[in-house]
Formats: sequence, structure tokens, C-alpha cells
Amino acid sequence: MLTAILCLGGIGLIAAATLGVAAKKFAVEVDPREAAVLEALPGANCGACGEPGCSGYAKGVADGRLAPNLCTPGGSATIEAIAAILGIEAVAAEPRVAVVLCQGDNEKATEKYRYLGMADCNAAQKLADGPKTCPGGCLGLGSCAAACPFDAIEMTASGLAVINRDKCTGCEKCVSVCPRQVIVMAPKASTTHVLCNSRDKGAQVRKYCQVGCIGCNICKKTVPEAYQIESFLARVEYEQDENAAAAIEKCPMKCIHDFSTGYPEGSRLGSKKAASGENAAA
Amino acid sequence: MVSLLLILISAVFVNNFVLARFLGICPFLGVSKKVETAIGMGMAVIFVMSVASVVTWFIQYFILNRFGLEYLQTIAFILVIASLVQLVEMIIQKTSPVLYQSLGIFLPLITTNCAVLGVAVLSIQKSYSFVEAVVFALGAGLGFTLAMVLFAGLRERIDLCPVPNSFRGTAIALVTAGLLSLAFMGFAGLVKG
Amino acid sequence: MDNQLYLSSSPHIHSGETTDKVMRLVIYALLPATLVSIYFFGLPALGVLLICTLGCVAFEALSCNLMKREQTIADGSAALTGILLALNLPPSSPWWISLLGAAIAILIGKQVYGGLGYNPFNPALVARVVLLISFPVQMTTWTAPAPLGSGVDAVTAATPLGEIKTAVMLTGKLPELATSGFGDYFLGNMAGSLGEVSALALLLGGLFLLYKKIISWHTPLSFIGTVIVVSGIFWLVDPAKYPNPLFHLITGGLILGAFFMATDMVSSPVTYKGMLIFGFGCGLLTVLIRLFGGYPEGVSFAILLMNAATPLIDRYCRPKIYGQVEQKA
Amino acid sequence: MSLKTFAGGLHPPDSKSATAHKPIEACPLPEELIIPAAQHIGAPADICVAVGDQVKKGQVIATAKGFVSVPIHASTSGEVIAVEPRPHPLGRPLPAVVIKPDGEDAWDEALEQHDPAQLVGEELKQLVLAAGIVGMGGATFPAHVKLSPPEEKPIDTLILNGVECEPFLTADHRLMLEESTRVIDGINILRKILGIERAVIGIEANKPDAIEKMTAECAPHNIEVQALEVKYPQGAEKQLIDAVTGRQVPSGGLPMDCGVVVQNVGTAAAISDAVRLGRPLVERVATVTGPGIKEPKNLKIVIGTPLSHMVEFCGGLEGEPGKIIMGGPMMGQTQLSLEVPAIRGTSGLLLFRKGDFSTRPAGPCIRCGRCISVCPIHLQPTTIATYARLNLVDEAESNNALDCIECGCCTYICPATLPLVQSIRHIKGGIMAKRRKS
Repeated sequence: MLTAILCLGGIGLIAAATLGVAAKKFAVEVDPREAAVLEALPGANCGACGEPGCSGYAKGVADGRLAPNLCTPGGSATIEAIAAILGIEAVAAEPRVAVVLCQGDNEKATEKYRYLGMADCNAAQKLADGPKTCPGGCLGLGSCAAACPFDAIEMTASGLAVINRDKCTGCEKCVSVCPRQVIVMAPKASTTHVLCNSRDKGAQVRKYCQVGCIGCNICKKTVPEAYQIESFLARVEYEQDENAAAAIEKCPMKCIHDFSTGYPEGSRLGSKKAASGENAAA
Repeated sequence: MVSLLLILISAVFVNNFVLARFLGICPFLGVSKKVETAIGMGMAVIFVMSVASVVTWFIQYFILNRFGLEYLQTIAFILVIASLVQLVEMIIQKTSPVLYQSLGIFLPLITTNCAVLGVAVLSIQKSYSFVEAVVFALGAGLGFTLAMVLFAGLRERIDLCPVPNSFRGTAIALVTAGLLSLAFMGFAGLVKG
Repeated sequence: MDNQLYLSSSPHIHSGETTDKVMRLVIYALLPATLVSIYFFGLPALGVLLICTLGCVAFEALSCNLMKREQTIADGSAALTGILLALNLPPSSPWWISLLGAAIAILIGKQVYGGLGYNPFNPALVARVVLLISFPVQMTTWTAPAPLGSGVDAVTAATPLGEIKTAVMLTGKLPELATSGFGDYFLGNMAGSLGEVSALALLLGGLFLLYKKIISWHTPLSFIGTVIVVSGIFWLVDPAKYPNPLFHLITGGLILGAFFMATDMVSSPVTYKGMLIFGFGCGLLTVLIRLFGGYPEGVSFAILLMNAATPLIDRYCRPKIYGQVEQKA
Repeated sequence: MSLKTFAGGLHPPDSKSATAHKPIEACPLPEELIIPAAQHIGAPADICVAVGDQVKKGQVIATAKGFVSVPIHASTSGEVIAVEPRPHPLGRPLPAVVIKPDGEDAWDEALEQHDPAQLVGEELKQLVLAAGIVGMGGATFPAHVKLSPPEEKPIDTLILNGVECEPFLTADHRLMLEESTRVIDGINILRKILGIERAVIGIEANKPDAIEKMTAECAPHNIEVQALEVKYPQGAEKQLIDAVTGRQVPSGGLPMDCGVVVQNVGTAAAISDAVRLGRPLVERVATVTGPGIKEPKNLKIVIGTPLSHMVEFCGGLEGEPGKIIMGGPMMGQTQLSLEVPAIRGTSGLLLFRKGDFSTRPAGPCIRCGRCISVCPIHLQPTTIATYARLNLVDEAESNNALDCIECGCCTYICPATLPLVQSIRHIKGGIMAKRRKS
């Protein structure tokens, strides 16, 4: 019995001594807060914070170089967690989601040529500025959907990107990949949008799109504070849009849409009613 | 000389620790996403296995056998292996932070890696001489590395494939590991023993 | 006229070479071998061929449907897998073995990886090896050839490779058949799986593929060359124990493997250098398994093992690019 | 005779028989000429005329902006009727000067004639720049830039590109047959500018008449003629240099990095005019061909001629066009309409009807390796294209995507009809964007 204890104890002691020496010799300093912050992050490596990945952001936050509320995918929970780790107070940023400002799918908008080649909007855009006649319309080849780290973008059967407002975390990956700047970020609470991105004159727009904004001013006349018209294109003023939905019925081109009533026609998400209503209120 | 070679071939191919004995599956599946990390992990395992088999061989024959403490084999071996892995971990963290980061949790897991303990225990069971034990450990480590690297190469390729959603990730990795193990069955009987 | 114009990135002409054409030509190249196998093994062989081919096509169609992907049976790859699988089975295989093989080949070998072009292993070989390990009895019951119209009943027989393996194990000496009867082996008059038998028919098909430039000479040459060299060395060392290279060449699945299985584009390396390494590995492993392994035939395992190494071979065999003599500016 | 060549490449049917034997015809002036300010690689020129101005042929209408830029000249005499964005071969409206010809086609009197023997290299180079000479093979790289190697990069060989490896095109072939004197004169001027002796004309062996004629006429001038194997892309700069000299342009470098300057034979002819007659680059030879055209021809056109006018002169369209390609079928650009003008880089107009080209959708790569065996740069196109599809910029970069010359061999041969070149071009854009960022 005694030999057993002695032997094992001896082995243990030698091992412990070696490790002890090694720990001194190979010591590496790590900020424990960095690891803790990394733990709290969602780990999507989406880049919404501007860093290449979550570990970079964790390092930045621990160093105090970056603000703790830059992780949009994580939402308020993550921000609170980071704040707790760092022992500071942080204010959650207003949740924002991406919106595709176009309804001109293959059936509603014309194409100026037939595109043959790689299924990528940026590649198509290099050929005579893309096949869509409308210079701002969604090309429908799905580059944004491929870039989305959260699988939040749906390509409809007729070639239009629709963003799932529940899954969207506001990382802006799609915004940066879209060659036509048709995706914009807007407060999640703002559910009414003018779904058009053409700055051409009304007569021209009518030629190539059945649902394009013609800059007729009717929406602005109906709800003056909520709309703004610039180069023949209406935009919702997201700060004062409580009554924006009132203009939907008046729009002759049917290009204003309220997401609290569901998704635009053609989307498989459409049946899910009030997809964002409750969330936006929360 | 020939018998040493046979031990080596047997440990690398025929009785490959991962693909034939199914030991050390945890790091095999966990750290095989990239060839570079797989190589790093393989090297770490080769090192740990070799050193562990040396140390455990001495402990077995000079301490446990001498004092009639064979029944303490498992616990003594684990103690030694665990400290060895700690040592390796510290060295890697200091010398190659990148590798340390990509190995992640799996480095400490070598501690309880059945493959390392398996090598130590098996070479005692087979009553290998000291040289044989070292060669056996080296072969086992090489076999582990070979399996890791092959598998990592396959996984890198599969990463670029449109695998059906339900099979993404671990599912397809397991299917592939199965097929790889199947291919290794071809070595069966190549070396008796 | 508007909207009728096509715009695309250059180039605007195409060779006309298409995937389905490639597959079709490989199937044509396999025709002589299938016909010979039907001649020697009769209706059972035809049955195996039909079940495997139709089974593979059916499973391909089914999986495309299930995954809601585009239907791909028209590209001919599933039919080709089916024929290759059949050629790897014994003529006496029961129907359920063939069908199960087809399911394994298409579902596990190919579709779980995303379909054509993505499978890391040759699907037909995956199926063969799974079957061989799971049903060793059915998969190693061979029949002696009973040529059509000869009126001979099929009787059980061993393959030449199997016979020498047993003989060497029992007596340590090669039996008679390792040194004679090469003419019969060459034509295909021996026991074996459908596609193992006729070296002549397979060679014809292989040469056709080479002529049509569907496959390059690198893989078959280095595969067969390695087998000849390595087995030749052993034969020179002890001719009484190891069969001569010619025996290795025309018995078993070497020709089938070298021309039709190892050259499977999807699961083999893409560069010529890679193909040479691949063929060398296949050849070496084949001889080692045949001479020392537990299985009499090693071609399938050798190719599968090298399939596993293909990503690594590709990784380390990148061709040197034009102008990479100096450091980048 | 053993023919020199490079490793890789392939031989598509050259389809040149429709025009190879046809002498160059002068295409009459159209109703209006559309002369874009952007006709070369580098910064577009600054337009310096206004609506209502009367211009003479050869008069500068846009001035060079920066080193890598050249002036643009009026291609005929007439009135400027518009200065506005007009459809451009690049696919979008770009600033252009529209000239209504007065029918007199009168040269600007200010243009001076020179004797090259009286001038030094630097003066000759200035004449080349003033004449707006760019690479006429289609790349439109300003010629004077290529002729200004920095001192630490000595040049020893001038290679003249008479390969014309693009299928269908025969413009350079006819030029060498019909205007060999101008070409040789241009070569002599180029040698003087560069201060070197060795000049080699590379010609593909499928033009035996051109090889014979050039060999005979070059002999007294001590210019070598090198017959080259018929293989695409034999006329790509890097491949031509490899075939003729056995040297390789370093990855990421320029021909001058291995002591070579390459100029197209058409460029040489234009340089001769620029020096001897003082005439700027206002016309060129272009092949109008393809199954979609009634009478394929080799035309001498003035810069700015709308494609529709060229088509009309060639008997009009045969059937309905499916693709309008400016340049050759391997590297040419598809056009939105026939209203775009021919510019300095327009070596040909190729018309395909529907059915003359493949519209087969891309399938999965079957890893056949054909693209790798034909790539003249020895890249792995399919690997890079896979990374491009998944937008893996770093992986594509480490696979040398930037070295791709976009010759189109891989796409031509691909059994899965994958748009490999387009994918690689796409990811090259991604790599450049990443480099700019960092």
C-alpha cells in the first residue's frame, strides 16, 4: 500500500515539478476578458462589426479600441453580456434590417438582353451594366443570398431577392455585395418602404417596369411628412413614418409596401403574416 | 530489423489507430477541417505518443513491475500522459499561437485521448521491448497523422461541394470517415498480428 | 429584335465537348467487355447488368426528386456507374445484391456529396467494397464461364487470383495455373466478376478512350507499369512463390481498374503529374494487397485508397505557372 | 520546318476561309461618326471641341490625360453635331464626339510629314504619342508607353505580332499581304525608337502566303520572320514571347521585364503613317464576318463608324442576330446593339445567329482536367472558378488567379460548359478590391 502511494506520489511530484518549470518558461499572457468576450459573441464571423471575424472583435473590445455595441447579429443580449464582462454600460443600438427596394422580378420588369453566364450579380453587372433594363433594379441572380451568413435572403422563383426580417441581423453583408445598391438598411420598426430603386423619369420607368416608382408625388401629397421625392423616386423618411402606410392604397404603381402585412407577392415568406410587426414593437 | 518494420507497417496501415481500431476519433473528427491543422495535430500526437510510450515503458518495467503494482497501470499512465500533454500545450502556445488557436479544445483533449493511452497499454500487453515500443508508438502516431491528413484533404474538398442540407457538417464527415475506413480494410491481413 | 440578343462573357465558341458526350463514350468503350461477359456468363450476367444500371438510374432520379434538384439522369453518369458496378460483381450475384449495390453507389457514393462531380470516391467501387465486406460469401462465389450455346451448366469455380492465394497459403508454392492458360485469361475464359474476365475486350475499350482523348495515358500507364515492375521484382526474387507480371496483368480487375475506374475523372487527380502519382500508388497497393493481403484482389481497395489521397495529390501537384521564375513584382 | 510554340493552348476551328482571300475594301463614310473619348486602356481623353465646330480629318478632338493616355482625332472632315454620351462598346453610354461628315474627307493641313532618318528616337516617340497610336490587336494599350521602358530594363528584342490566332479574324493577315511596306517601315521606326537591332515577326503557320511574302521583303531589312505553330492563344503577348525567345514574362510583370517589346503588325503600319505622313490613327482594318452576315469582308474603316453601317456595306444581316461580338470569338465582347461605333481596338465584327453558339446551361465540374491541360499559364481554372463561385478571395489569390490572361481556352474546352473565364475575371475583381482596401 505504502509503495503504491509513494510511487504514484513520486510520479505525480516529478510531473508537477516539470509542469511548474514549463509554465514559467513558456508563459504567455492572455487577457482573460478577451476570451470571455469571444465566448459571448455569436461566432458567425460575419464582419458586421468591421473586423474580419469574432476573435478580432473580441480583441478590439477587450483592448477598448472598439465599442461594445457593434455586434448586430448578437443583438441586445450580446451587448449586455459584453458590457457585464467589461464592467461598463452600453446602449443597445436600434435594430436595423436590410430591405430590398425592388419588386421588379422577371415578370414585372423587362430585360435589355439575355444573360448567359455565371450566376452572380456582380459578374452580370460587368456585361453592359446587367441584363435588367432598369438601372437600379434587382438582378435576381442571388449574390446577396449567397453572401448572407444567416440564410436570411430568399430568391423568389421569378428572380427577386426578399429579405426575411426575422432572420436578418443587420450585418450589411448583402448591402456591400449588391452591385446595384438596391439593398438598404432601415430601422426594423419602419415597416413601410417604397420598393423601387429607379431614378429614371416616370415615362421611362413605365416602359420597363410595371411596379416602378414614377415620381408622381401622390404619396407625398397624402402623407407629406413621411415621404421625400428625389430624382423621380419616392423614399420613406424613416424618422417620421408612423402614417406612411396610409399612402399605400393611393400609389398608382403599387410600389409602396408595408412589411407588417407580410412579404411582397411571389415570396414564399408571404404567408407568414405580420412577420415583423410584433418583433418591431418589442 | 524486419520485425520492427512489420510493427511499423502494421501500426500505420493495417491496424491504423483511427481507421481500424477506432481510437482517437474525437480529434480525428474535430481537428480535420484544414490540412495544416491536421498536420499540426498529427505532429503533436506523434510527439506525445512517442514520449508517452517511452515514459510509460520505464514506469511499467522499473516501477510498477518491480513493486508489484501492475494494477495501477491505468491511473499511472493517465497521470503521465496528462502532464505530457500539458507540456506540449504550453510549448505549442508559446511557439505557434496560430496552431494553438486552431487546435483549440482538442489539444487538452489529447490528455484523455484513448489513442495515446492505447499505445502505451498495447505495447505493454504485447510485451514489446523498449525499441519495439518506441517504433510501435511512432507507427501509431504516423498512422494517426496519415488518417488525419487524408481525411482533412477530403473534408477541404467536401467543403466546396453542394452537400444536401441535411448532410452538411458532421454528417457528411462521418460518412466520409466511414468510407475511408472501408478503404483501409483493404490492408487487412497485410501483416499478421 | 430587342431582348433576343444574348450577352455573355468571352469566349463565345465552344468545343462541343459535353459531359454527357464524355459519359456516352465511356459507356460505348465498355460495350465490348459487357458483351463478352454476357457471352461467357449468359443470362445471369445480363441480369446483373440490367439491375445495376436501371437501379442506379432509378436511385439517381429518386434522389434528385427528394432533394428537389434538377434531374440529372440524362447526363449518363448514373448509367455509367451502374455498368461499372455490374462489371465489378460476380455473375452469380443475387438480384438484391445488385440492387443494394446500386443504392449504395448512387446514394452514399455520390448523391450525399452533392451529385456528379463532387464524390471523393468512385461510387461503383464504394458499392463493391461495401458489398464485399458485408456479404463476403455472395461476393466471392464465382462461376466458371459457360459460353452461350455451349449447353454447359454454370459451376462454382475460383478466380485465378483466388486460387493462387489459397495455394500459396497452403503449400507456399504457386499452382500450375499461374504459368499456363494465359490465352484463355486474355480472352476472358476464366472465373471472375463480369468485368474482370476479358482483358482483350477491356483493352479495346481503353484504347478507344485513349484515341478519343476521353482519358489521358498517364493513369493507366503508370498504374499498369507499376504493377508490372513491382510484381516483376517479386517474381525475379522467387518465381516459385510469386506469379509473373503477365499473370498479374491479365487476371483480376487490373485492366478494368486502370482504364475505367482509376481514370474516373471526378475522384482522381486533375493534373498529369498527379495522375502519374495516382497510378503509381494504385499499382503499388494492388500488388501488395494481392501478394500479402487478406484479399486475393486489391485493385478496388487500391483505387479507393488513392481516391482518398487525391485531394492531397492535387494540393501538392499544382503545375508551375507561366512566369513564376522570379518573385512577384 | 519545326514550328515554335508554347506549352498549353488548343486549336479551335479557325473559320478564316470566308475572308482570308478577300482583299481589304474601303468602307464608305457613314451619315455620322461617333468617336468616343475612351478608346484605349488608361484614362479617357479630354474632349476639346464643341457642338458646331468644323473639324478636319486628323484634327485633335480630345487631348491625352496623363501618361497612359493618348489624344483622339477626328476621323474625317465635317461638323461636330453633338458632344454627349453615346452607346460604347463597353456596354454603356460614354462621352463621344459625333461628327457629320462633309463628304470632302479633307486632311488637316497642319499635319507635317517627316523623314524618320532625320529624327532621333525621342522625337519619333512624340510623333507616335501625338498620333494616338494604341495596340491594334485589341488590347489598345498606348504604344508610346510600351516604347518607354525604364533604364534599368534593357530591351533587346522587338516582336511583331502577326499571329492573329483568333478564329474568324483575317485583318492582320490581309494587312501583311497588302501593306507589307508600311509594316516594315513601321518596324524600322520602332527599332530606331528602342535603339535595338533584333526584330522578329511571328506569324502562325496557317498563313503561308503571308509568311512567304514577309520573309521575302524582310530579308533586306534584317528582320526575322518566325513561323509559329497554329495554336490558340499563340498571339497572346506572353505566349508569343515564350514561343519566339523562350523567355517568360515574370508573373505580375510586363514584357519589358524580360527585355522584349511586342507590337501588333497593324500598330507598326499605323506608326509608319504617323511619322512619314504625320497622319494620326483614324482608320484601321477590321474583319466583318460570321454566319450572321451576308458577305463577310475585310474592311478599311474610319474610327467611329457605327457597326450597323459596316454590316450594311457587307450585304446586311443573314437571319436574326443572336450575338454581336466586337473582336474575335475567343476574347471579343458582346454588344448590346449595332449602334455602337467601331473604335481603335476593333479588329473585327463577328455576328452569330441564334444556334451558332452554345446556350447550354453550366453543369457541375467533373474534374476532367482539360482546362488545366490547355491553360497557357498553367493555372487550375476549375479550382479558381470554384473559389470564385464561393467568393473565397484569398484562396483564389493564392491559386494565382491574377495571372489569368482570360484567353478563353478553359471555357472553350469545358465539357460542363462552365463560365470559367467569367468566374476568374469576377474573382480577379474581388482580389483587386481587397488589395486596394489594404
